[in-house]
Amino acid sequence: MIRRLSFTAAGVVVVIVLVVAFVGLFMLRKPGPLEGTTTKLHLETVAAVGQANEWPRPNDPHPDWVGYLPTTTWKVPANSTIQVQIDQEDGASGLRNPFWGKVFGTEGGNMHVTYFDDKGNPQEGDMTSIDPTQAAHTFAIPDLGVFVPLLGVGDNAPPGTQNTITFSFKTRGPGIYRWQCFVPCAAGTLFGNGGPMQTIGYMGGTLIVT
Amino acid sequence: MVVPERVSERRLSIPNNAITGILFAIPGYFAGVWLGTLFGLNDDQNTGVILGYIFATVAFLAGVGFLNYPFERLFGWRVSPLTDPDENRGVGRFFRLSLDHKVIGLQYLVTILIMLLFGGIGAMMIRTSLLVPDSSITPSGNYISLIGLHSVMMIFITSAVIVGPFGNYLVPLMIGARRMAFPRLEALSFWVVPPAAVILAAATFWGGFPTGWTGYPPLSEQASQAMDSYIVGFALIAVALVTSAINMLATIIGLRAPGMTWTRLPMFVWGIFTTSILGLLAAPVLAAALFMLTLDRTTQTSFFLASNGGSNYLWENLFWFFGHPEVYIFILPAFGIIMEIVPHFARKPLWGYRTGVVGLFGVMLLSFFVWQHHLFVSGIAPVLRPFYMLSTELISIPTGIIFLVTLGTLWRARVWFTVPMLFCMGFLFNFLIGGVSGVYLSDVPTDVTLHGSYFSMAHFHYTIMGGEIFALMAAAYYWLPKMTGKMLSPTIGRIHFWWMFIAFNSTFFPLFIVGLLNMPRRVSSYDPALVGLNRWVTISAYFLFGSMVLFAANLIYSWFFVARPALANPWHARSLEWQVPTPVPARNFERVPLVVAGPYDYGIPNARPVADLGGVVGATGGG
Amino acid sequence: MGVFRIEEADRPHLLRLLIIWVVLSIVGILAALQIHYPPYDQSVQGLDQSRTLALLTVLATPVFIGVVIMVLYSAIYFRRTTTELVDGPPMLGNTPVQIAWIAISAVLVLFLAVFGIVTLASSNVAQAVGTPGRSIGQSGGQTGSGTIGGTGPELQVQVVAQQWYFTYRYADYGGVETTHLYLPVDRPVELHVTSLDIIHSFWAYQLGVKADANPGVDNIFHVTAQKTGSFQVRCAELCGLWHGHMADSEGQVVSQSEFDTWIAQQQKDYEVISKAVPSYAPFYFPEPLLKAG
Amino acid sequence: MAVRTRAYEADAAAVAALDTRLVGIGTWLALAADIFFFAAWWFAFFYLRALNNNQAWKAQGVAPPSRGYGAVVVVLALATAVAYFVGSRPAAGAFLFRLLTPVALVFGLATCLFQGYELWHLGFGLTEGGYPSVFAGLSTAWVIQFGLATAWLASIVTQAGPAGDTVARRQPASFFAWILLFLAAIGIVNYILLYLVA
Repeated sequence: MIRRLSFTAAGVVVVIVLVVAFVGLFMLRKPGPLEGTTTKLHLETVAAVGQANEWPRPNDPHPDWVGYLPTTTWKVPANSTIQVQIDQEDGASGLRNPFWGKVFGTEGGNMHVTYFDDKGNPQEGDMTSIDPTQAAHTFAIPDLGVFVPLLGVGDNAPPGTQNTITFSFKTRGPGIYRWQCFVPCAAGTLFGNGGPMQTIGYMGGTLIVT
Repeated sequence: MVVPERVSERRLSIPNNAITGILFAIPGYFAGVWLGTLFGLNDDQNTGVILGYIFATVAFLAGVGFLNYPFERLFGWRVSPLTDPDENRGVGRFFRLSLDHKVIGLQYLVTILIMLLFGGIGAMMIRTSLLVPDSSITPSGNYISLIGLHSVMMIFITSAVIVGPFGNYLVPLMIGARRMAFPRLEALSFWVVPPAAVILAAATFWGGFPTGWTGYPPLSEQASQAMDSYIVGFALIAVALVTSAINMLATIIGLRAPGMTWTRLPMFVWGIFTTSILGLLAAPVLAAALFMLTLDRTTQTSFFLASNGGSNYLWENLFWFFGHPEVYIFILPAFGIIMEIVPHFARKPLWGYRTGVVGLFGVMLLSFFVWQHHLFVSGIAPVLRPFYMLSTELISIPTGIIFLVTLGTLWRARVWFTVPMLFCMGFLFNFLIGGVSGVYLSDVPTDVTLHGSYFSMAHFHYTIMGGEIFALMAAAYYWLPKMTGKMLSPTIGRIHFWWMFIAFNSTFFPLFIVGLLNMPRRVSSYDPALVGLNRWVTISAYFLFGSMVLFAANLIYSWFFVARPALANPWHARSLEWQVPTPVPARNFERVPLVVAGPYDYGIPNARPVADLGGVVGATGGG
Repeated sequence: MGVFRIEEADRPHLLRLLIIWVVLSIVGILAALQIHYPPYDQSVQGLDQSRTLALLTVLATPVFIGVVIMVLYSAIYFRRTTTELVDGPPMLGNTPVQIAWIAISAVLVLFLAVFGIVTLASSNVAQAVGTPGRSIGQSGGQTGSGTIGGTGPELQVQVVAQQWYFTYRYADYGGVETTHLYLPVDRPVELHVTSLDIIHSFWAYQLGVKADANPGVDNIFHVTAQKTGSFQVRCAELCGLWHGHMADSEGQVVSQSEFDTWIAQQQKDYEVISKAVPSYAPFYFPEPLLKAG
Repeated sequence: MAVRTRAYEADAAAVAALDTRLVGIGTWLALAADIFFFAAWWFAFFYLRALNNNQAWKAQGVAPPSRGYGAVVVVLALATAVAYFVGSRPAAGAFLFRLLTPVALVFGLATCLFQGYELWHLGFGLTEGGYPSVFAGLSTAWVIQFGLATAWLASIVTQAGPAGDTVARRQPASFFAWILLFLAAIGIVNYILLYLVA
């Protein structure tokens, strides 16, 4: 009797452990945050996270998805100014709501962009808005009122080049803030807004303010 | 009649068990995926995945043995006999294709309990994540995947949790039949459920789907391949609903024993009867809607895309035309169980039998005319809202009849407080709260505030968990002794009831308040002001899960360690299923019984026994 | 009582139940009246909803208490006290009681339905009287007809839902688009809720507004704010990854003069981008919405 | 055969009558379920047609496929049903039954082939609006069911030998005619909607 009882109990425990492990791993699966606490963010947007110039993600389950690199979960200090540099490699795909072509919520209400114009000449300057059809992605933290459109690499730009966008914004108190991209940029998915747009770690993530 | 000798004695020799089913299913999946990629559609391999699931299911069914009969027919060979219970002895019969309704009922029971474990663990994960008001425990994307998996798994379970185990096992016994009308359909209605559950679980490998159980497009069209699990899994449940409904209805209409008139039919059978009508007519609409969604996702049609001439309202209409009868598919058998069990323990005739049946039919009929109350704020056809408000509120009249019949039966009774009776009382309390809160949701002005909030979530958990699952527990403690031949420990049962009843109310009642205080459903982050209530609910939910573990422990304890054999009629009940020996013989009744009295004639002087089991000359009872 | 013949055995039970029921119902109704029902009184519509909630609770309390005490009473007084099994009296039903029960529930239900319909139809809560997308098929595309707008007595505000944010366009102010919703107090507002991609639901909790945002549909909802202050906006329909975060607590009900100042500032701030935004239309079918590939 | 013998221990006539009765009930129930399935499609047809969202019920250049093809499909489906119906009546003799069921089978196969051919050559893309969606979906849903019915018809033919199941259970088999007639009737309604009303 005791032996049967212990066998049954052991079996039940093993099954429960396996089930909890499976579902728990599924529930907790998330990309790790950038190391340490930082006030400078250096990010890169790429058309395929598996073949990025810097920070490639070779073991990624979706190597051909568009995404932000190296990660989309960042830890930043509270009530401080965060400087962001985004290396933007993608071409333009256009905004669903042209309204997001305007820069909101950054320090000074603008961003600094180095890019290539229609003729392929390098240009540099401050911008408060871009042509909505020329947006490749956006960098938006709605809870902080930050919306920054990222200018797509023009058709005539030299191959392998990237636009560099720099801006800074202020954090508020501690908390977890989402950020996302407002461009339906995942080609091949119905509506463009599925896939990487709907998965944390690609075109959206969290900003952990501590 | 002499059965003519067949020309050919050849048989299709696919072994009929679950192992070969699985062995067939795996190559079936890859064959489907391969075929799907041949089409070369620009659809993220959705065609391949959907075809893979369908092929895997068909191959599984072939491996279980379902294709033997059609292929033997097609080749002109001798067809397999409809029933051969003598071959179905031993534990192995539960892993084989069995045409015995008793085996199918037990297969259903164990499958559903395992699924319930997974659905319950999903609920615990959701509640754990809601311990904090932001998404720090579970990322937002994983949270909505959990919502989807928990909700669809629970919908699968609750569509079948009473009709499957108890309906299949008990309906023939209760009406005096020796088999079901269509044993193959009956077996099919069971054997599509495990593939549906596995296919649904496969959604985790694609990251889970984001839509919850409603699957509203266009969101479900931008979702990943995980959405294909939803489509195929739900379609299989629709198949289960329709096949089970055809079988049940034909059995109840055609196989009643002599003397089992419509007015002597047990209430549980009436519950199954009405719920089967709902399943029969509502599930095909779901199948059509799922087919449209499949076409949209694979061949790029636009049923639900506004920009291409479709409309998401089309899905909302079709889905809820199925979806609202679906929730009554859950609850009608539960009504049946309550009205069945209460007279036996009140030791009184059912008070107002005909009224009770009318109540069941009233709920059934009205439930087809209320679906737009899910769409009061959707902007669809606002001029129709008064009609749907009225029809929804009218449903409370037949539902009230169920309460009246039950209360009337309890009036001046000699209530024997067994565990099933406790659960019936718990049902009455919980379902009353569920029903009253439903009135709040049916009234358009208040629905504007309550729609899509935790209030409605608490409402349907009160009706489904507090209603159907409590009825399920009553049924389990009442009928499992007959089905398994072992009594369940009444002491653990009593502890189980009180634990579950308190934990349930402590879990879900605060959610009404949470909903009134501005918390929408399915959110991973919420107003930090509500964190106290949410933590209370989460801790109660752990206790609720603990009560279900206690139930499982009671099953294991009573079946394997004490193994007290059940008497043939431990409750001294009158109805027909208790008049057969325990364990139930392979052919149920030695001879087809002659029913001579109603099942609830307690206290009536000189009442006759319910049936003459000596048999009727010339009656077949399904051969 | 004529048809309601009360048997001798029933009398003490009925009397006791009646007393318990009346006492508990009075207590319950008094308690129910103490509750402040959401969504409170920031708007006329919200106040109507609060009142309806209160009415429903007051009506539900005696029903709930009645059934619960019946169940508990049966459990206490009608339980078997002997060890051996005894059958109860063979009561098969009582037609007058059944008819009375059905009649009472029918009266209650019909009263509720009529009350709901009257509340719905009264000018105060004329939610979403517009048909869904009343211009469907007439003005597709981003150009739009621009006929909605103008200077009626009602302020027209379009709520544009997108994954995962609400923006607002003020039709009467050149179609300027903003990130927060400001409403003037005591002025009727006509909300036109639409979506750019999938189904969302615009829920302004304190205002008592909830309206689904469907692509290609103009869902109209009327609201009149009657108290200044902030309100919360949330999405109430599952819309994907950031559904739980699609919230904004910076909605404001302000006085007309403050509103005028605010909207002028918005027009100035968004002057550049307003040129790129399509002209005001009841709904939009933006190009990227078309299926890729 | 022990089981079967015991099964038929009871009055043979009663067993046969019960068998017929159950198959009859099952047939009618299945048809009731199926009518709701097709009603959902008809609802989709009228709803999307009335809505004409984004003026895309029928995009530019989309016209119903050739009416002739549709008519051929419907006529063949009707011929299948009628042939089987006539052959399976209890009044019809075994000879007529064995003659007409293969004929019905040929008609049925032709129906499926024609419908498949038409779906392959629609003349419009599936992405081009609501009408192409409903046309493709409804026709496919119908032909899948008709194809399954044809497969069952084939099994009736193969079982029509002297000792086959069809002959042993001739009366239940006659109920199958109602399923074919039902599907043919659905085909006619679909034809009216998809080609004439459009």
